[in-house]
Amino acid sequence: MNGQGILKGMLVTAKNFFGSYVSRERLTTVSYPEGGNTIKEQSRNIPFLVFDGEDPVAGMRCTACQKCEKACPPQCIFIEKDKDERGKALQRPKVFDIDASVCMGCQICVEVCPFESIWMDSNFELSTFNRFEGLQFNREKLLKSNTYFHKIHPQQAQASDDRLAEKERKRLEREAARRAEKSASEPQV
Amino acid sequence: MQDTLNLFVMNIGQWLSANLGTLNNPDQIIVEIARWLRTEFGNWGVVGFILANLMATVPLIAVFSGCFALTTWLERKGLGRIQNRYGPNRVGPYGLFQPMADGIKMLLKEDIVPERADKIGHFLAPVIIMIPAMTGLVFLPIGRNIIAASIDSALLFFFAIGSIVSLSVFMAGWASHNKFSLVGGMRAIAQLVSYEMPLILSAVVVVMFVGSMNTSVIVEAQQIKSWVTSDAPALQCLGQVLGWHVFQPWGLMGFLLLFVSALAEANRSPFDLPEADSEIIAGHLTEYSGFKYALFFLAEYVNTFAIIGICTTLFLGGWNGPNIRPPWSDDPQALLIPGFVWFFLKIFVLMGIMIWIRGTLPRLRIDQLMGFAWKFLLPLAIINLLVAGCFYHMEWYFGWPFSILILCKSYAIVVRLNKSKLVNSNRTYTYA
Amino acid sequence: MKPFDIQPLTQRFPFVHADAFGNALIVPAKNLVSIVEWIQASRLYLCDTLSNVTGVDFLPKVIEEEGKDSEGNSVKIKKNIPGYIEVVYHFYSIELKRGPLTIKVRSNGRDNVRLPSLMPHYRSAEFQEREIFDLYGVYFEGHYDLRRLLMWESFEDFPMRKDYVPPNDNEYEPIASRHSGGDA
Amino acid sequence: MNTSTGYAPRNYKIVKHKDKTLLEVAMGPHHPSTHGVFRMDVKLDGETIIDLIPYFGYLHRNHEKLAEDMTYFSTMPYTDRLDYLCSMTNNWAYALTVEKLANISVPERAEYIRVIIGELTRLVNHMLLVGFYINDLGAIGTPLLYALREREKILDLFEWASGARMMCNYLRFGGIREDVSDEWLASCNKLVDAFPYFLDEYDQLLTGNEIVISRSQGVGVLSKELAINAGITGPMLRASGVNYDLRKTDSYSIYDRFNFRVPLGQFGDCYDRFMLRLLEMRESITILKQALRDIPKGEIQSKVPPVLKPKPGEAYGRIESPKGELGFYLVSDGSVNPYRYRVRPPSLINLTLLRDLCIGHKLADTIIIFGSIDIVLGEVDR
Amino acid sequence: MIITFCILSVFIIIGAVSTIRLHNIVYAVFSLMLLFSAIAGIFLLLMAEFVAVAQILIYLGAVGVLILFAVMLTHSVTGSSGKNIYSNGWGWGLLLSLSILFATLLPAIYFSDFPSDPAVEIIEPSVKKLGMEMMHSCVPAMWLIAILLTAALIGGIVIAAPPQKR
Repeated sequence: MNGQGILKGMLVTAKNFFGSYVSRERLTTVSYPEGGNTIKEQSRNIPFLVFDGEDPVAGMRCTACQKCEKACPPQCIFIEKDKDERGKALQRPKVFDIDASVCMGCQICVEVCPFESIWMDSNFELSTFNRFEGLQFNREKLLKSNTYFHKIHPQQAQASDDRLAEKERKRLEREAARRAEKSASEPQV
Repeated sequence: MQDTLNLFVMNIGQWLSANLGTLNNPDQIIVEIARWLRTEFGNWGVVGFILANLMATVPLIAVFSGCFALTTWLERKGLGRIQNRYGPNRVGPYGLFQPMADGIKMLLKEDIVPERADKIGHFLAPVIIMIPAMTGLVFLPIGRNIIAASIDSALLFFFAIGSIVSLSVFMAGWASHNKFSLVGGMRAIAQLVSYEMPLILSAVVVVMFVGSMNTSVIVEAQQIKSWVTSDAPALQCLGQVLGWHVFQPWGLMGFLLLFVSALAEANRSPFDLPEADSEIIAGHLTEYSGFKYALFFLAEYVNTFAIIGICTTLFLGGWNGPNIRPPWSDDPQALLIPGFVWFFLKIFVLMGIMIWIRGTLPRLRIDQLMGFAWKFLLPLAIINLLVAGCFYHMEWYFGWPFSILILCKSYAIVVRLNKSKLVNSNRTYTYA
Repeated sequence: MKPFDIQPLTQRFPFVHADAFGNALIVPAKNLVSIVEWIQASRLYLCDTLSNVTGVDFLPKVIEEEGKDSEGNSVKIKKNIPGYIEVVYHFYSIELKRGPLTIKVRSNGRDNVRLPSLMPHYRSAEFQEREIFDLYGVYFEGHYDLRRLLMWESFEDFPMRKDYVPPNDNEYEPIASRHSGGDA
Repeated sequence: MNTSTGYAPRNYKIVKHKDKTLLEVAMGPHHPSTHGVFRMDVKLDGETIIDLIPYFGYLHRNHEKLAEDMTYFSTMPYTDRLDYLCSMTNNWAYALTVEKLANISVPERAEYIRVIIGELTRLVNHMLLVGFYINDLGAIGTPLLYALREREKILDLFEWASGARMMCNYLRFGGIREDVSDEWLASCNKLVDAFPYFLDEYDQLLTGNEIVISRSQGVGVLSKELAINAGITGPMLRASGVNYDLRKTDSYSIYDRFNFRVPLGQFGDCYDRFMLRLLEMRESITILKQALRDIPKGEIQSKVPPVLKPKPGEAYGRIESPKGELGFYLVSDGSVNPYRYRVRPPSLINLTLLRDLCIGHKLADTIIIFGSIDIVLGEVDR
Repeated sequence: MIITFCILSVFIIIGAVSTIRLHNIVYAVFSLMLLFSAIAGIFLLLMAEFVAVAQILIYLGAVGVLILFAVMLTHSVTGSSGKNIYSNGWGWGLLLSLSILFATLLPAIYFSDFPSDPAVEIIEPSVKKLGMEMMHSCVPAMWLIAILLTAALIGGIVIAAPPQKR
């Protein structure tokens, strides 16, 4: 026990003690309420539904295809199709529940969704007072506007808008092609 | 009763006017007031007797409990900064009210006593641990003739009281009927009993040199009398400092030995086996909660203060500090800066070193702890005793090289003896 | 890692034959220990680590097969294969840095299955065999300390078997479950 | 039914308790240094250990039964929860096995990003081990918090790449979910350059420290033969001097393109295992530097059908996870769900010898030996 | 002065009686400790600090702690021992002991003559005188005791040490 090792160790702690006053590199603690915010662009927590335009229900992108419900590992999504007054199924979910106490934020529903309608929110202050009603996110709580989506995930939102525009353009082309082909067959009759 | 009171007040007025005129030695103000009060209490009979005793002890307890609160804050802030994080900064400015918050929390916590615990033993342990902690403070010379009890076998009394700590720690361990606290209690006895030997032996060196066990005499002896009474302020300053025992070769070795065994006596970091929280949860304190735990905590810190106080009085010249005589006074003994400032400064510097050690070093194993005490500290303490003896009788030009040579050689020998054969510390790592 | 070639082994022990997927060897239970001792000792294999022991449960099933019946025209013959529990061993050789040698042992029948234990030869089998005993119910003879590894002692059933029905002890939830069947 | 029959193997220590009354202590699930929920029933004579029986199963949630009811793709986020300190290497092992089962190819850039992420996870894991190991030794928190400070920087990189700090769920069969931006690679470069300074500071603080040396040298010595026989893998095996690193022997993925060295220990005691982790961190940095230098551009995931239906067969894939050889054994019967999904947990198998290493040592040594084995209960109990 | 003396002597009596009478051995040892500390208190009252310190150091610190550990470490301690301490003839025993006490004490007080004035006027620091005395007049006795103690220490270690395998 000739003591050099211990003294060298003490020097290191002393360096850290004075270093924490000086270099930003050493003191990395961020005091939560008033300090900075370390949320990154990709960070994800609980999913939310995107809608275009103003009216949440009308502009909803989700068509209740229930792909995400099947693929979700802990089975925490529950969807019921919407029926209009004559009982015909509508392309819109009447009930879209996510049980936030079960959801582990694994983002599989986002990858499976063909209509770019469900994305991950990075807001992590989700504490509520009761475990059952508070953490059952129903459709109204989940719906958030596209502008909000652009605010929290700019790149992802931009990419999904481009893909949607691309799909819209292709659909119009097919529409035009079918109309042109129908108009071509019309005159022969 | 009414007339004694206004008589008392009138006396104060008359005394103040008398003394304020000639403040020839500033640091003696407290002593003057105390002496005057004692004469005043003298003629109050039994009540006066009790008040005089209380006047000697109550400020002692108040001051050192205040130091305890300050040290808990200092420790958490210091450890925090060592670990690159903020210490407590929520309660009050810079977290200064944190000790108060801890105290209130401890008071409000429920005091759980295990059902099959030995009720009386469980209750008595914190009480008994308070006795040695508090009585240890009585012999510390805080300032020039500011001392609670200046009896001539003070040092011996201090070490005698110190041995009761192991009794109460084991009682706590055994009474709380919990396997981990039993193991903690056993470790505590082994450690406290075996570290008393080096503690006493390293203190005996100073007694041998000074010739008396009275702590205030020891502190007086650490001034170079000729320099202090001379006129040049520089000499006065140095006289108060260079006289400390720590600047002697045997003094330095004695101080290091005393400090290391003080670490062990107070269960501080490399030797905190009795409450090793990674092995036996909290050792003898596992079953204590609420204010009993706070009492143990307070007793441990006050015990640390007592032992550090003894370290400063023996080797760092208790209240001696770089100090000059105030120009306007004629009394050769007067000091500009009061003695207790230096005393508390030294205590907090030593406490800072202890916190620094606590932030760095891991814990020793129980058999290494024993080996360290009996095979490392004890031989060094005995050799230090011999060297100091020879040093006393030699001239300084012959004594210094002799003692430095012997001490370093013995340190190297003891280190080589202790290096266990099994362990070779320089390991070669082949790369495949 | 270069895989082992099975040739010398199949010559040495003729009763060993490859399984359906081709890279594993099916070994009858009674002479598993002799094969393992040979593998450990022989210069060709030197398998000094048993890296993985797995239990797989096969339910009895009925399969149709093309077969000639008495009149010679092909008709589907119903053949039911009795269920069995298979223990798969993966041996590796650190000495020769050679790839996995997969050995499978199949039990006959699925209740109170008894198979020889490899713990005396490989210490790594100790916990893995205890886990198979715990989850599949395979009793390994010769295992020094065979008790349940993961479930608590008073648990009777073997959870990993295909026909295990988990007890319905989910805790109370005020909201009726919307998933079919489950009530939590 | 406790049925201990048969004879104990030659290297199994059978302990005869003399008639002395022994102190039986349950270092139970609620113990500050069992790294999770794990119980050791210890028989003490004074301070020395006479017998030690480990109990598992407190965190058992039958992960393998769950996987049999879900599709191959849905199990991926659950593999994060196996060894929750290094989630990406679990994903990698699972993805590797499924790619072997359904022979899916992986593009270049994805392989490079996988290696980078794998080595970053190795850094995180080894730092945490060293931190917790010294914390068990008794230095209250200081080395641990230095390690956590560096780990924060790496976890920020993970969050930037995958979206979550610990439960990343970032790898897919045939590649990676999202591409990594160039700023990410630049900040990764900056971190890798700054890392050796932290390691030097750690060395200066710990390796020479007399108390660490005297407490961990000669404690829990593991011989080479016993380690190989007990299936010990990873840094614990290499600490006993056995040259067996899957990145070198299996050279799975693209590890054959990087030249790095594998440190080997000499005595196989706690100090060697602790030093091994520090030296392996330095090797991981060399790999990271090479990978970051020549990472190509290109697509990050090969074409994979959305619902994977591999043809009937079986596959055993394994990687060198920071704790040892992490293997997945998948049997598929052609349907969407795997027929049998088995995880070979390095932590559980490394614990086989805990009893043999601890007998005869002091109570404080069991904590050190247990800490040096580096286990995570999520993987042990599955 | 007198009050403290009375309090201490009451403590001594309580300590002595409870040491014998208490069923629970551990509490008996605690009361023994109380007895020793009370005796140290009385020494302090007599201004004999060194003897008081020696009393605390030796009895309270070493002997008391030793007995306590011995009692606590042997597993035979089950709280109360349960045996009945009263043999039926305790009355006669008490009478006999009291009579012997007075038979010896009274003549001793009657014949010896107490000096009227207090023995020593000023009390100068006794430690220095004790030290001188020990070092000059009874040096051989001190050497003898020192050797005896070290022999006892080494003997204790040899007995307690675990059997070393040669």
